[in-house]
Amino acid sequence: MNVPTIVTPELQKRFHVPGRIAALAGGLLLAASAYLPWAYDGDALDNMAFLGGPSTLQFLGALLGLLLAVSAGMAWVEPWADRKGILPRLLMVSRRAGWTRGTKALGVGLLGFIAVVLIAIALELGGLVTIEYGGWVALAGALLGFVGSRLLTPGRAPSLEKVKTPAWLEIVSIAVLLLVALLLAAYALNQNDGGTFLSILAFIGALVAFILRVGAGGWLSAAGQRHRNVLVFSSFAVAFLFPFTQNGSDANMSIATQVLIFAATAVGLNIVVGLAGLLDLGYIAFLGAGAFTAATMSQSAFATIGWKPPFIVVMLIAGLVSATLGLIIGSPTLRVSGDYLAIVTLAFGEIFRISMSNLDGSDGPDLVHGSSGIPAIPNLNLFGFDFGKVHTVLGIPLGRFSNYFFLMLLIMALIVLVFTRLNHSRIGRGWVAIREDEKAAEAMGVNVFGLKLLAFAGGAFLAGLAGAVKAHVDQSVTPDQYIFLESAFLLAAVVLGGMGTVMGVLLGAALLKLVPEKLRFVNEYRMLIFGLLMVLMMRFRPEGMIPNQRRVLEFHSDDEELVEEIEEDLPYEFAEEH
Amino acid sequence: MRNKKLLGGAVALLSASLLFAGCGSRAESSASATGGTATKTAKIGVIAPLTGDLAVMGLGIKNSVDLAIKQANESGAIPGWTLELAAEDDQATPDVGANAATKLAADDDVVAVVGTLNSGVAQPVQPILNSATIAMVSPANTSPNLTQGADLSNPTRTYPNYFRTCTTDAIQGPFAAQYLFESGIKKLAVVNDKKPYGQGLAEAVAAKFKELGGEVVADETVNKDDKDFSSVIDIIKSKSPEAVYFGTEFQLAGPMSKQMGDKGLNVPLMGGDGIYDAKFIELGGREKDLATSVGAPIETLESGKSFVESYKAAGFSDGYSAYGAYAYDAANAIIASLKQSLASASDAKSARQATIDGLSSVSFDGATGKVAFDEFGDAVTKTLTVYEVTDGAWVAKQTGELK
Amino acid sequence: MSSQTPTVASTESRHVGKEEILAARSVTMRFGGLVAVDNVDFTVHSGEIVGLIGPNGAGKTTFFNCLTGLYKPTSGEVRFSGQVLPPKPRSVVVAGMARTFQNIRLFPNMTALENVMVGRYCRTSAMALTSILRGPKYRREEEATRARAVELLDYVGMKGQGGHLARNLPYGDQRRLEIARALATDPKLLLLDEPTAGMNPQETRQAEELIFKIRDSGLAIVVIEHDMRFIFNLCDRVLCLVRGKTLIEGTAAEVQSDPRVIEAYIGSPDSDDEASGSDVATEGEAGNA
Amino acid sequence: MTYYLDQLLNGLSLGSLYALIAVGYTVVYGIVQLINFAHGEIFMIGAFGALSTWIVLSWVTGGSTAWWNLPLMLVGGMIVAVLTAVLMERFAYRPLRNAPRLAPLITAIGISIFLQEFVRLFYGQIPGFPDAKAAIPFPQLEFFTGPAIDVGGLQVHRGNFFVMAALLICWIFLWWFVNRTATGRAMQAVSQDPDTSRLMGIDVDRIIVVAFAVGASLAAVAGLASGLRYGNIDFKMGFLAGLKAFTAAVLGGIGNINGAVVGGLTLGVVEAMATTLIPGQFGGPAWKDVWAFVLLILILVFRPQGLLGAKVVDRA
Repeated sequence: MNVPTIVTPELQKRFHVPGRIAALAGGLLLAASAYLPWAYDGDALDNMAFLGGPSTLQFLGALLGLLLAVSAGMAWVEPWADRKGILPRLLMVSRRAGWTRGTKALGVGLLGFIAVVLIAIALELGGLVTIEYGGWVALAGALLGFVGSRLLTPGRAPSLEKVKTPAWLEIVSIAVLLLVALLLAAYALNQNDGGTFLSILAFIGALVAFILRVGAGGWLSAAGQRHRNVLVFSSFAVAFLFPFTQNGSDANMSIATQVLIFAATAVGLNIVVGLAGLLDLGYIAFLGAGAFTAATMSQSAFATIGWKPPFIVVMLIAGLVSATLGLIIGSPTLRVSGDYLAIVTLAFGEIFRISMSNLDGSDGPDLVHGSSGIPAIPNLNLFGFDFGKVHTVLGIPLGRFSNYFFLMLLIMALIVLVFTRLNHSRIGRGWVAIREDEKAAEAMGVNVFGLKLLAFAGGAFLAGLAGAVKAHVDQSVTPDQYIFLESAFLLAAVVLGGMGTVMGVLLGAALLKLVPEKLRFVNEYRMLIFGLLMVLMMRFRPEGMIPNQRRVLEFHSDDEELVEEIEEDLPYEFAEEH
Repeated sequence: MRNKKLLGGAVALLSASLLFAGCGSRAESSASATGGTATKTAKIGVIAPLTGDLAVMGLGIKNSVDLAIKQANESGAIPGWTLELAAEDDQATPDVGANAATKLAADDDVVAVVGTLNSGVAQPVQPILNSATIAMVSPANTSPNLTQGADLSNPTRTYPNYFRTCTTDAIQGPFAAQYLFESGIKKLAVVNDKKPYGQGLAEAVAAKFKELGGEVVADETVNKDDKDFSSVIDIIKSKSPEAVYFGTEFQLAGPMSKQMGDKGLNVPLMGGDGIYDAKFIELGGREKDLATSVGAPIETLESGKSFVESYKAAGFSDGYSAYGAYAYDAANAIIASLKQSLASASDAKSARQATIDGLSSVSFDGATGKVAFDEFGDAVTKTLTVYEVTDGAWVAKQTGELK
Repeated sequence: MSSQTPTVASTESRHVGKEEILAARSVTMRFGGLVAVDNVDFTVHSGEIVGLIGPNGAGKTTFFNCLTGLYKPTSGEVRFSGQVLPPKPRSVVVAGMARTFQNIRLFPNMTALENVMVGRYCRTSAMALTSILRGPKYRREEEATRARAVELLDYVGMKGQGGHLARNLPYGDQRRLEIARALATDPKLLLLDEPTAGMNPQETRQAEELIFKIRDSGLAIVVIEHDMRFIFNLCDRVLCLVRGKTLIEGTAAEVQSDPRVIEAYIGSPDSDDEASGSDVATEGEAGNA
Repeated sequence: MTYYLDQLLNGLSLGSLYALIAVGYTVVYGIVQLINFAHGEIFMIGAFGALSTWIVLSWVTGGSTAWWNLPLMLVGGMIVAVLTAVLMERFAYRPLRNAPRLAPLITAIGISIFLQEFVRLFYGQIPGFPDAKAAIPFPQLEFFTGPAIDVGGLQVHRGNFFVMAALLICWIFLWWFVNRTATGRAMQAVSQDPDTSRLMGIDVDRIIVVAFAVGASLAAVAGLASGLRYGNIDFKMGFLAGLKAFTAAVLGGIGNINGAVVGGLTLGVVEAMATTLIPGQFGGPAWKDVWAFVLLILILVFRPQGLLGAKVVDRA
């Protein structure tokens, strides 16, 4: 990135102390401004028109402000660490934190947050005049904090991960963090107002940036490594709890279920693209194949196959059908690689879609009713559990989509298990070796063609499973759902999130599905933004939001400082993050 | 010592701010915002593509429903209640449509929904609204399966909450075939674009035309993304038909007509209500091309004329488009039913079932003609009009009923 | 044929009782009109180091590729432990022949340890389902793989470097890592393509020691090299190729003293290939220095 | 017989369109080994550029459709298309020149979506320009459009003449440009060996820009031809056309200009004939794209160098 340096190191050296004071003051000013009215009218965001009673968003802003002040002030508190007592011992720990780096990150994040809030107020109420004095005070605080934090010298790199902490503390921290994430997510999702949703996203972004830069991220990931089972288990527990936060409303569950289906498919794609390095531009066909298989074998009156086995069997068949298609699509990899392979997969994807619309009885056998597809697919009924009904658990009604959400959660768990275990096995090493240097891999005895086929078939199988559930969630399957653009979306989820990681893909999938749902005002521009985002990501952050560290090195090999920094973090055998 | 004080102060500040957040002066304010209104609120939802390629038609639907709701509120059609519009974008995509339906179903104020534009989107929306007993009236779905189930020879109603104000392929197609046959055409070529609307229509035309004793000399398809139809035209031309029926929308039909002319295939092209649009002529539709549209011509109907006038007067930025009038009728049908169902209801949610029941017996003269539903939820009106391109505009040629 | 020089008989006699591992018989490789390898015979016995020399463009690497299954010879056959191998790199590795590359081809974004573990691929068997279920057998195998890889890194003198990404290793270590990776496939025969190219004298000496160590463990080794001092220090036998043909095969001393070899390297006045001639000249000098 | 000649002619004219676009893929690929997936959108932009020129002209001429509009529209379309292509190269592709292969391809998909949406959303916002959310009628110039001409019983559309003549002229021009000009020879050199060319003092960056510009000019010609031939243009027209043209480029041998022309014509004829000649349920227009894609896959698998042979690159 060629951003011209305005704040030179000399400038930072000279204005270090004033900068710190400014950041501290800015943070406190912002915190105080939360008690003043920000908006002229209560209709904007979550009603910020009160004196002395901050709204939730204002409170979150104040929290960030205090955090900035504390973080900026830590440098003056730390010298006391040489004394004795419990507090100085805590401060010893704080010496390992990158407070200054955190302050800088928070300075940017805070300014972003306030900017989003104020712009949203102005847009929703019509004009800048609708921003009350409190809003301007907040902006002044944020600006002061931003400028101040820019003037600080970067300071030491954090090394919190080297702090020895008791196991119970780590486990509790992981659990608490995930619970906070759950509550934040539930709160954000319950906002129907685009501005509020975006403001909360900005808040989360600022907070996460701060936590990472301070070094707590390193500590957390080290803790997560040590208690991997706890981390995985509590992640799923938290996801499992999510429907209970919805007060029986299915609106968000519908979106959440679709996010899971989309993410499950994207994780499957990640095996092919992220691990084996084979670009697949027709991946949506596998989801479609699963969905069509399940639909033709469903209880729908439009289903064309008379055999109606139980859903578990249908799901397996759907997976196998997709896997077979995967084998067919993968077979050219014996001779074709690189860009050509991408084009072959794209062509296969188009062939799948056109063929499905042609299987209508007039241009081919009547298998899926052509472009009208198969509608009226009934709800699942597994072991007497009717997915279409509302089930009340602990007094909280859980609707249709919650039921499917739980099912998809189970499938997601399976897919994540498959992905991570394959990744850290002989097979996974083979895939990465193929991605790195196909010829060398072959010369080292890696079964290149077999592994490529396995990647295609395995990824396709997982997508087929997701497709089988999708048929029942959507209750109708049509070829128009499986167009090239959807493949591009899947790829974008993988690319934006981070190739080769599960967390990244989950995040990418969630954002791609959520943002258009919650930000209705960008709906008309969503494809435009999406296209631009893909270009910009490739230009500035090709490794994705949550990168696989291997990828960071691949894309930024010329940045020696970064390479060293990452290498230090690497565990002995590259145990990859999740 | 001082350090502890300072830190203590910070902790105090933090907890104080937490306290403030918890108990502000906000509690009473929110109560006053909702209280005080004399009337109760019921919402009519709209699910249509409000963004993207098909937004023109979706916005026409939304605005027309909005118009009907405003008129009802102004005239006090339902005493004690205020109607509101809850419009959701389906982006012409089934997934998004399902999300929109779920969102509306979760809103206790919603009593009925007007939508969707695409049959493909209606498929996942139907069951979601049905399980929430919310009435759904579509202004534009033409697939017969939506009302009559998979087996059309043995029709069964799949979702009791579903109605539509437009006619299905099963009416419009045969009507077109009947018109063509009666005007002396014995050899017909049928083309469709492989989309549910076009394909259903073309198949219905071909079936009826054969039944009447005509000959279908060619049955071809085109790719909806194609611009070049010359291969298909040459195939058709070699069979020398007397007319071509093209099941599609104006985006493809206009260029097709133009290329037919260029190729010297000088026979009329006919289509359904999807090509009854001025854009068809702009894009190359030739003189003598034909289209069917449901109902009598809007100018000949008192109610139709008044719809057009009030739509213009309302000052919407987009036109009412192809399905505006149907959407207006759909909304008015819902409002007619609400008059009964809401009268005795304590809240909107409890009136949902009664609204569905009431819709079956609705009957009035709407913007597109008589509005009423049969036992499957289909519009009873079988009146259609054939339009012909004359001097660069669509002119009504013949209004009639399917025999 | 030219290989039937008396020198061959003498070397063969030195290897009486040793197993014949690799036997190439009249291998010929044509690319269109170009004959890159012309009717070459070649034998390697267990526990010996054989050098393959020749000026640039002599067909050394092509011959190498024929041996390792990257190319299928136009005519002739290659027997490994008495068996004709299918011309697939993978089967060749499985049979017990491993190689390194002239221009290093590690997996740059994998750690050193992972690189070596990839080498164990063909000696392990965990498939997709076992990898997902992770039974005790899988765990044992994975543990063994890792242990062997660590051991091999120690063996080539890279103790404690397993965590570094291959791309960030110093040049000499990358060469060593390639050898470790090849050794991980449990080969009976190791083929090294210019293992000291670009190394300084100290690194070269270390490489030499490593290769002796490997030979002493019972492996046969074939080395392509331009560094003559290296070759003559190291090799029991040397085969010199010129324009695809065997010029001479014999002990290091015999080849070193053969005037034709020097002529081939420095080039005779009527040499028709300017480019390769001059290249070879400089390399020859380097080798003799 | 006339019927099959008719179909052959349909195929050739469609193929000429593919060929004009395919040259853009091939020229860029030959020089930087980059599949400029967004090239189809340049074709679309070219068509819109030509239309915009006519609209601006019509403010003066009152909507004249005289023949002399054509060269002006052509120049207008070319300027817009070349500008877009050059900007695209400068800001999206150039920074990625040493990135892993995946990166430019994903970027290209992003650009493709971005350009389509940009035209859809903002074209109609320009005062006096029609809304681009649906298809826009394209001005039908006299002489180049109108009723078909009867050539020995064959009904030949005038647009067919135009597109085939355009291809011929562009082909000759390209031959001259590549073989007879300094820039053209520099292009050849760069495509052989960019590093050596750089050492020989060739400004490689400039040559790459030239390659993008040449491709964009031809795509603009194709855009104009498409508008005249089919009477309408829309923002989506680039995707399928681009994909088919890419198929054509691969068919002929990507990197080879003559290959692009031969590949384009072959693909066009195959499509037209597949509509007619493949019997039974799996023939006809419904399956023609499937056959085109099957052809693409078969070529990539069994003869990746294409019909005329291509620059062979180690793609491992």
